[in-house]
Amino acid sequence: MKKNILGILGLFIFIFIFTAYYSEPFLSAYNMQNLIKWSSLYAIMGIGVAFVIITGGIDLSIGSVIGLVASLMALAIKKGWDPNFAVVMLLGLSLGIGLIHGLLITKVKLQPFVVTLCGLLVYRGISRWMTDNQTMQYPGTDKLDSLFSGKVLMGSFGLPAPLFFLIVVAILAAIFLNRTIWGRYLFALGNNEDGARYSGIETDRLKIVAYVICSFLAGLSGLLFAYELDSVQPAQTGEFYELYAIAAAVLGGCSLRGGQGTILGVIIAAAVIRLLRNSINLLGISTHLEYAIIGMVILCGVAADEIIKRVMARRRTAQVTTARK
Amino acid sequence: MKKNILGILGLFIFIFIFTAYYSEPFLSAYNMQNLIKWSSLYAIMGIGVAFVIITGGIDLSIGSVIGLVASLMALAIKKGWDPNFAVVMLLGLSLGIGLIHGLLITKVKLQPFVVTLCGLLVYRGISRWMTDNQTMQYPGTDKLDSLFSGKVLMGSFGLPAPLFFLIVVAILAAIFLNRTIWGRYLFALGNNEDGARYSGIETDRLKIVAYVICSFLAGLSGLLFAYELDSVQPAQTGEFYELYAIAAAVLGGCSLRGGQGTILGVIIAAAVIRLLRNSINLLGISTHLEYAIIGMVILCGVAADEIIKRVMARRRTAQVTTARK
Amino acid sequence: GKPSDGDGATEGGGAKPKHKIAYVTNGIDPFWDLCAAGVKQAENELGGVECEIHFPPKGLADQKSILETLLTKGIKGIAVSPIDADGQTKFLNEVASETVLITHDADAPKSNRQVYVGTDNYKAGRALGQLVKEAIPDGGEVMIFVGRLEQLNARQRRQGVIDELLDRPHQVLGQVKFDEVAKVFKGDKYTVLDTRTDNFVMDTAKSNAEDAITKHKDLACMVGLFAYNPPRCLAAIREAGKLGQIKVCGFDEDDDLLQAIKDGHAQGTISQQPWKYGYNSVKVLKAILDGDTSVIPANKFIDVGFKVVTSKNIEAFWSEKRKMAALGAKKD
Amino acid sequence: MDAQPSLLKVTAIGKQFPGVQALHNVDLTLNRGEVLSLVGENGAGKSTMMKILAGVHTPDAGTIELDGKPIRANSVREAQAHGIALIHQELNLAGNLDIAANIFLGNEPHKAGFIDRKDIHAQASKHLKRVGLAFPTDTLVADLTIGHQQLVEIAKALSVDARIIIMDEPTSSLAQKETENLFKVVNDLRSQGISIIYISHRLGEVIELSDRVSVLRDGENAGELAREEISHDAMVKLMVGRDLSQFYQRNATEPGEVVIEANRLRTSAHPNRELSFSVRQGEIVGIAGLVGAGRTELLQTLFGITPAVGGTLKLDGNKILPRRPLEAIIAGIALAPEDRKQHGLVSEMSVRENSSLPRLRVDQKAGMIDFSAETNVANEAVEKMDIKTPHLEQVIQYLSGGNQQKVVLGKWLAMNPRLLLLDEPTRGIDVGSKQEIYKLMEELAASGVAILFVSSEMEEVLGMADRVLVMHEGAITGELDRNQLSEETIMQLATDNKAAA
Ligand SMILES: Nc1ncnc2c1ncn2[C@@H]1O[C@H](COP(=O)(O)OP(=O)(O)OP(=O)(O)O)[C@@H](O)[C@H]1O
Ligand SMILES: Nc1ncnc2c1ncn2[C@@H]1O[C@H](COP(=O)(O)OP(=O)(O)OP(=O)(O)O)[C@@H](O)[C@H]1O
Ligand SMILES: [Mg+2]
Ligand SMILES: [Mg+2]
Repeated sequence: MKKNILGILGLFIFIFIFTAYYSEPFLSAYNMQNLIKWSSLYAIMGIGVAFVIITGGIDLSIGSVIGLVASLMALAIKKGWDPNFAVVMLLGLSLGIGLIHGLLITKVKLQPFVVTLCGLLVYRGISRWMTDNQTMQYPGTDKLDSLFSGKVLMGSFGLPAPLFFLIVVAILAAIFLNRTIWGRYLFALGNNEDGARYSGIETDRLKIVAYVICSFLAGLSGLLFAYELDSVQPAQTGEFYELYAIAAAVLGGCSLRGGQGTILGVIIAAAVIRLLRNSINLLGISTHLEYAIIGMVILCGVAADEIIKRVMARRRTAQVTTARK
Repeated sequence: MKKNILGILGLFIFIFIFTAYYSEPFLSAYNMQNLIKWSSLYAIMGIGVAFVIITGGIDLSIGSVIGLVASLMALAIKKGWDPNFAVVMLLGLSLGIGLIHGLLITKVKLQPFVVTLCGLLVYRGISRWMTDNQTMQYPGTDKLDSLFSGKVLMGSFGLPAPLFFLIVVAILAAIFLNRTIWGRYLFALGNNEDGARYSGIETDRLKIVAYVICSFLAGLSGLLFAYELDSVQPAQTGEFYELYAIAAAVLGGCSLRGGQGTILGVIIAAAVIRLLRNSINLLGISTHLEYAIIGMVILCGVAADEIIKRVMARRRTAQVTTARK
Repeated sequence: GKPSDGDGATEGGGAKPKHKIAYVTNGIDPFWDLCAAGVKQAENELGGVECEIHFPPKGLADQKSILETLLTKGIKGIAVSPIDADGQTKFLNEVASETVLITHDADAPKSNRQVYVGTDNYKAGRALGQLVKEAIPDGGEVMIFVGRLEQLNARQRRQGVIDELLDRPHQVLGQVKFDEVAKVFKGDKYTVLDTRTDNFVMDTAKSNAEDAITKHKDLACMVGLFAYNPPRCLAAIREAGKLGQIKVCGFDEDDDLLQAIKDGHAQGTISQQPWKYGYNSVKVLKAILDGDTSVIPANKFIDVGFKVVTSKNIEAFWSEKRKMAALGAKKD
Repeated sequence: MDAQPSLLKVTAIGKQFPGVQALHNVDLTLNRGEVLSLVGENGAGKSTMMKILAGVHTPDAGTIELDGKPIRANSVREAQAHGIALIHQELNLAGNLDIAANIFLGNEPHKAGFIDRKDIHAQASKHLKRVGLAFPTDTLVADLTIGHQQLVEIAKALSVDARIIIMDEPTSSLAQKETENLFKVVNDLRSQGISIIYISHRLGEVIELSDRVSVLRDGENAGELAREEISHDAMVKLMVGRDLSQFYQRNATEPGEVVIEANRLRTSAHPNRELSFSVRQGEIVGIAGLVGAGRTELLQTLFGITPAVGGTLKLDGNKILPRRPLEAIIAGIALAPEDRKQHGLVSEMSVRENSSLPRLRVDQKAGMIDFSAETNVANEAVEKMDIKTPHLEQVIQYLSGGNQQKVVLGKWLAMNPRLLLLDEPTRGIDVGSKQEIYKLMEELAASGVAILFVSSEMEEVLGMADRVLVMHEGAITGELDRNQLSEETIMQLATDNKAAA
């Protein structure tokens, strides 16, 4: 369960120093605030999908859930619902979506990839249809706005609201995963589902919990993104985010085979992805190259990690052999 | 390994009859030609990814490979390369991409999801960067145009070129999978990689072959789409196609766990997806709902399939019980 | 078959059957919903036409298959915004041979479309350049933000802005020469720094704006070429505490931008009045189907023009937009 | 007999799976402080019965009474609450967790859901000591060999305060020393009044341990033997419904030319050890040793799974060093691996496809499968090996373990190997099938094949080997001829107790 996050941390530090060296304004308070904000937003999604990945599953629907929640929030405001009530309802809806995913996967025994791929299509379709595909805003909900996208001043440095959400989410997630029996069960079932079941673990229930957590955090991200961007395009908001979330989780040390992952790793990986974009912009590299660079960095990061792991495993074997003598 | 395709065939027939009943022009030659054309294009992609899925892998980069090939083809023409030479080179490039995927997956032991997700980002980035994100066309290559997107008249009915490509690809693929030793090996390794290796199957090599076939067919699709659309948007062409291809493969009976799949099933499933879109447009259903409907149909199809399988298994049990008495 | 003039008129008695036409966009975007409002307005006002509206979700392939389906249905007239005019010419001709075809928003000059309903995006770009000049009369650094530069209109607008700021001579639409992307253009007063694309990803649009503010301390004006760009620029400026310090000039008519113009945080915007696209497209199609070809000008270009919106005319403009948006959102 | 009701009373249990009626009307009773052995052929339904008791499966019919009160064990948790613990036949540990976490999985000492880590490690090391496993409790389970993992499984079952402990073939991956250790534990438990259900195909163990033996055949009760009635023959007769000769005895013949010769071969698991040995035509050579001695690793090296890191290998006098199984196969080597499910079979493929898998390449016509040749190969295997399958298209996972193993052997015999490597060839296989496999080994040797087999079952080594190599920590510590063979010498060498040897 202990997973080295040194690789990804090293990558982060390297890009950080590199960019700071070549771009003077990189370290400015404004830029750091933005970097923290975006990294927090991506990390929250990443943590969600990490839960699912740890069980050996996948969730491709995150982006569409974000789009759906952001769209429905705007719709609710437009229809004159109480905004706080709407927030509660939408978080509830996210839980419900996760529950449906979980039930389809555990009870109907459909594959996670298929269920959530369909989710990706369906929720996007529903967003477009329910809003008649209108771009919408969140007028008259200033309290929620400052809750979800405000800043808390620390001297002159404004800590962005998503950071606080991330901190809460990350601490809860880390405690859940590493200190509670359910976290341990998640790891166990991700590695060997039958074995976990034979140990009396209610694997189905735990898997459902993982999907519920994932969709819930996607829903929360939907609200955060909505207020961060102050507007929603039902057809576009959140598109592709699942890929970034999964990339963050994988780069952060979650194995898609299940049974592995750390929250801290995911957070750092999300930060790496955002840092890369920031760096590309600040260094004036063509935005056309953005995708290529992010893709290459993820690939190299994962490859390096794999190679390091193999070397370490060899060393460990050597140690075990020695220890026995 | 024998997989019933009755379910998906039934679905196809149902939607077909339904649409024909409610939309008079559905059966017109023009519409049928188009339906055949688009279904063929989707099916070719689907067959490619089916190979990879049979080995228990996945390829998320298909759409970006299509975009890359279509972009580079236009670029080559613009630079005055011999178009036929360019076609050969680009098909070669697709093979190369598949080879890289295969090597990273088998030798560096990275996960297919990760490798091809990075591929998705990288090839898209390269397309945008190399073309400076310019929309481009394929001027002065009429021969290729009629090869890739022409029509062969059968009386007044024009059979679209992609159909012939599909026929060739499908026959070769079916022979490969069902009649050659390598096809058998693919199923074996998809089922139990270690078991296959212990039987003297060079699993790594075969996996690489699967990825090469997949990327090659994606590259071929890239050319077909390019000439079908006569134009390429480097940032957009092919976007999302991997999801449709995977959906077709899964709906067509390939299990993402590996070891299962039929070419015919994939073709019918691709046709179902295209038929749905055709049907939605002809019946005048809001296009906003399109995604939602496609997603629901795939989900229901897969769920029904799973449930039918389970009922059949139960019936088999009942037979055994009777036999014992 | 070819549409015949008296198609509906031959049927005696009862209401005259309506012309079935279609309005096809190049994608899904709020812009198109305003166009759709114009379509509905025309449907209501003119009568005798029934128009279906299609938003191809993902690019060229979807647009093509939608057009094919429309032909299958035997639609009498189609207004389309071609995604790639050059590449689609052949196919558009095929469409034009089956039905009355016009283009809107983007033209396909080499095709057999009957007429083009649109604006001169280069001219609009120059007007936008004018706005920038008004915003920062003393000159300064300008940066451009856009979704994708592969779209012709985006490049024309961008070129218009650059040419205007560098006081270059006017170019003729259709023969515009485009400048490289990764280059800084220094004029006497104005410097155009860079053009950042976001591929329609909203958070990228915003972080591109933020990073520009971070990188260029002396940035004087941000220009957003697609509807969602100016609001993202404004948000970034607001969060940087530089409202009013960095000016914003935009394109299209996002509500946030209009509010900012009203509040004095943004200089102004160029509106193509999208509803006019919709309205005029339907009007022209109906006229042609009714046999009245006099609506087609000699140069086959119906210029719906554009409107420069600044704090002076914001109220009137916004109320018109509100009216149209409400119409567009109404479900049938 | 007893006034007191028995601890556990199972009546008329029935259970069916898709395609199989695994249990039919099965009764079973278990008394306090008793070791009840359950024996039967492969697929007789032993594991299924135990999984029902442990709450993994729910029975279709029948009742279970504990202390005279009917219980329903619908989940593992409920069964555990009733004091029933099961050591599964298949290893079911989470490799990504450490030993302590695995021992307490599903049963963690916790406060409001929070794991008490210190307590876990402290308690775990106690349980480890009991089963004689000297690893730190924070060792990852994935880093242990199968045998050690098996010991962790046992420790896990001991960690719950169970009244009934079920052991489903606990010794299948254990060698003599660990087995003896386990017996001590079992006797300990019995003296504490804990009841044990013991399942094994090693009838010697059954005789040594049991207070009573219950026999299953084809999912039904086949009889019961009281302590004094227990004997090899009696059990076999009930299991297979007929007499089987005492134990298979090898009739050694004069060996021929040297087939395989290893010279200072070094495997990657033990790169510092050099292995030299040879096997001749018609010879059956056994490899004995404790768990983790490196026997599997040696066979895998010979077969090209994990290439050698040094030394030379000669097959029929020609130098080879296979780097992939295919190279080994082409050279004429075949391996029936230890882990049948994971390595030996493609479980969702049919008998036909499994038995022809290596042979396809040979019979191909320009890459095309020769379907008639394939069917011939499969038919021949079924006939020669006497594989019990309804038809060639039967999916292999539905066959019993013994028949699966015969398919594995059959697919290799079709390749006419020069050297046959067998890793625990009778692991988890019932007596009847065992006899057949021994007979087959004998026939093959007689036809000139060189056989090298690894076995942790002493009887098997003593009965079948012409010569025995004993391994210890990756090195060959001794080579014994047939006339030198004895349990003691092998054990001495296996523990590297040179002084005594
Ligand atoms: N989960 C399952 N699904 C389908 N069939 C099963 C399942 N589990 C067991 N069976 C079948 O039930 C029968 C009894 O199997 P079981 O594992 O109980 O036998 P066993 O006596 O333990 O054999 P062995 O000695 O090989 O362990 C076999 O035919 C087996 O194939
Ligand atoms: N899956 C594995 N992971 C890590 N190390 C392993 C693994 N398998 C074997 N080893 C190493 O190889 C050594 C030899 O193990 P091997 O399985 O060859 O022994 P064996 O004598 O065949 O034991 P067994 O009776 O359990 O099969 C072990 O000490 C162990 O360190
Ligand atoms: Mg068993
Ligand atoms: Mg072994």
